[in-house]
Amino acid sequence: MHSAALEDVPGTFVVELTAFSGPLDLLLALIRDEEVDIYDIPVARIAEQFLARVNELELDEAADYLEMAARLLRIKAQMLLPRNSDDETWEDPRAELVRRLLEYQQMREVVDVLERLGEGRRNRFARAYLPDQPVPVASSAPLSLSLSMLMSAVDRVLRVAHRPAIHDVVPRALDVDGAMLTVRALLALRSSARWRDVVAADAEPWQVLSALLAILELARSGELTVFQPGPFAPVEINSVAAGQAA
Amino acid sequence: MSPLAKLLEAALFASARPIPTAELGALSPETERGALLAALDELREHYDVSGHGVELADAGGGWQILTRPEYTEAIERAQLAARPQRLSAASLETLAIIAYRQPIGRAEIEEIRGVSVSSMLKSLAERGLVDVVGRGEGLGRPLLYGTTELFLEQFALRHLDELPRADELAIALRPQLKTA
Amino acid sequence: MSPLAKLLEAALFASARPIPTAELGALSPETERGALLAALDELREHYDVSGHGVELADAGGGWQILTRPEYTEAIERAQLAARPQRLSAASLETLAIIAYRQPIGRAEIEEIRGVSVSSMLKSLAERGLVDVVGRGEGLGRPLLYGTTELFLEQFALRHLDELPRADELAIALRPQLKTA
Repeated sequence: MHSAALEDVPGTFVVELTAFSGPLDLLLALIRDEEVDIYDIPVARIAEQFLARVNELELDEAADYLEMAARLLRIKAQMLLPRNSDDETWEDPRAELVRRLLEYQQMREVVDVLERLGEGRRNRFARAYLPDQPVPVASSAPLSLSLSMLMSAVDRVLRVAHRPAIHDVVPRALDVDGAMLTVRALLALRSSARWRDVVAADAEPWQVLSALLAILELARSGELTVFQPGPFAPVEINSVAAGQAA
Repeated sequence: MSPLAKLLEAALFASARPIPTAELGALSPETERGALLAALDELREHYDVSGHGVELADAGGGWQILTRPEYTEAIERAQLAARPQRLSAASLETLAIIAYRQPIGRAEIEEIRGVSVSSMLKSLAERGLVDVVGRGEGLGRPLLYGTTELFLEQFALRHLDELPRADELAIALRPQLKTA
Repeated sequence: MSPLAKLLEAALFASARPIPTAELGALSPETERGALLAALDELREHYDVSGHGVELADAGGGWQILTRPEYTEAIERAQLAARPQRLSAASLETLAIIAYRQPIGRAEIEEIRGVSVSSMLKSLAERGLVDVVGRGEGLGRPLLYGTTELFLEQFALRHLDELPRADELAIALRPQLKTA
């Protein structure tokens, strides 16, 4: 795709890095543009150009590109080490990179196949309007279940305010009493609230958990009721006193 | 069939709702209304004369292709026999709570979900996914539920502790996993 | 058309997803498989010969009626249906790896693609193209992913083995690199 774009604009060498799907893609493009043998990559030159391209534009996955840049520089250093010409045990430091590039290139070939097949199917519409479809209910029928379905159910149940980047969560002491005070104060003002009102969108996990326990505790002691009007609907938290007054 | 009739067939098939005549006209702006109606007639006649399992209907609000009524019973019967069932979102949520918090009583599940779950518990038990695993302390010694061997089998798990952990779910709350 | 072909047409019209041959057989339990396939052929031929806007396709684990591609543009222009968004090159790469190496874990995909893929896996799973199919051995028992029936359907494949075999690809992996 990008090679065609390059040919269209001779002389200019401005390439959108977002056009690359990753560092291996960029590396392959450089190897192709420079017309070098993939089995005998001039690492010093390619590493230099790789870094230049990465610096040209900001990247979404800069870390992945920088890791590759570091790898290239390491290989370049290894290539510079003096070696005995008849050393049988010497292994080309580029070997692993070449293996990965070939594997990646092979996969790109499959991508072309998928692209063609997918485009053919995309141009055909399936039946969309299905009037009066019967919904059979039979407990004897085989079940269609998957772990990911269960996982999204867990997701829904916990209704977590945010999805944190994967990192270790530092355990924090819960503050259920504090959360109860917050909920009480909120209900004194509004008589009816939603989960989102109680827990900020950027709340820490311990805050989410504290709020959940506080609401359950207040529900048990009869100070409030928790009501979900329908599946997936936001949970309504209602003050009992206000409900009786109304 | 004429090219226009074929285009109409494709459009009626692909549309998510019945299409009024005026909107069908947008398919071929240079075609006059009379020719459009003639092509619709041609499609209807083709379905009727050359013997099809479907028919063209204009049930107010727009044109649509419908399965002929004489086939609906056979279709319903076949679907009943063969379609794998999906659990409703609500059942899955209940199942998820039981999986992560077992052994757990009905009241506790209802506190978390905010709705009554007794009929759902019954159908999950009928399907063999959950079962009564004991009785709790406290008032009335409530029945406690847990997941079954079949549950593990359905999700290709060997043990309960193979259930994805919180960090895999991109969820910060860690489940209280207690294996019996 | 024969009564069986008409029944099959009605059933296929009543479904948005491909229907496996076995499920079509349930429509008429006394019919043998050979006769069923002959009726499907009859239906396909009828669509092709007598000129229809739709055709019979065999992909995604079953049979499905689809509109012919020559009408897609007019239908989209008239805003009666819209084509799904094209997948990005990065998504296709991830799909290609999963299709060939399944069941495969996230780390292995990242090793081949050289980029982090967790959010991409999530969006592919949300689109129903891949799914968790089990857990691997080894540290942390990683989730393993595989492609779904919907993947086959969206890429007009009957089986995964319709994809070119690894040794049929132009770039075969050389077993041993020559050392300089």
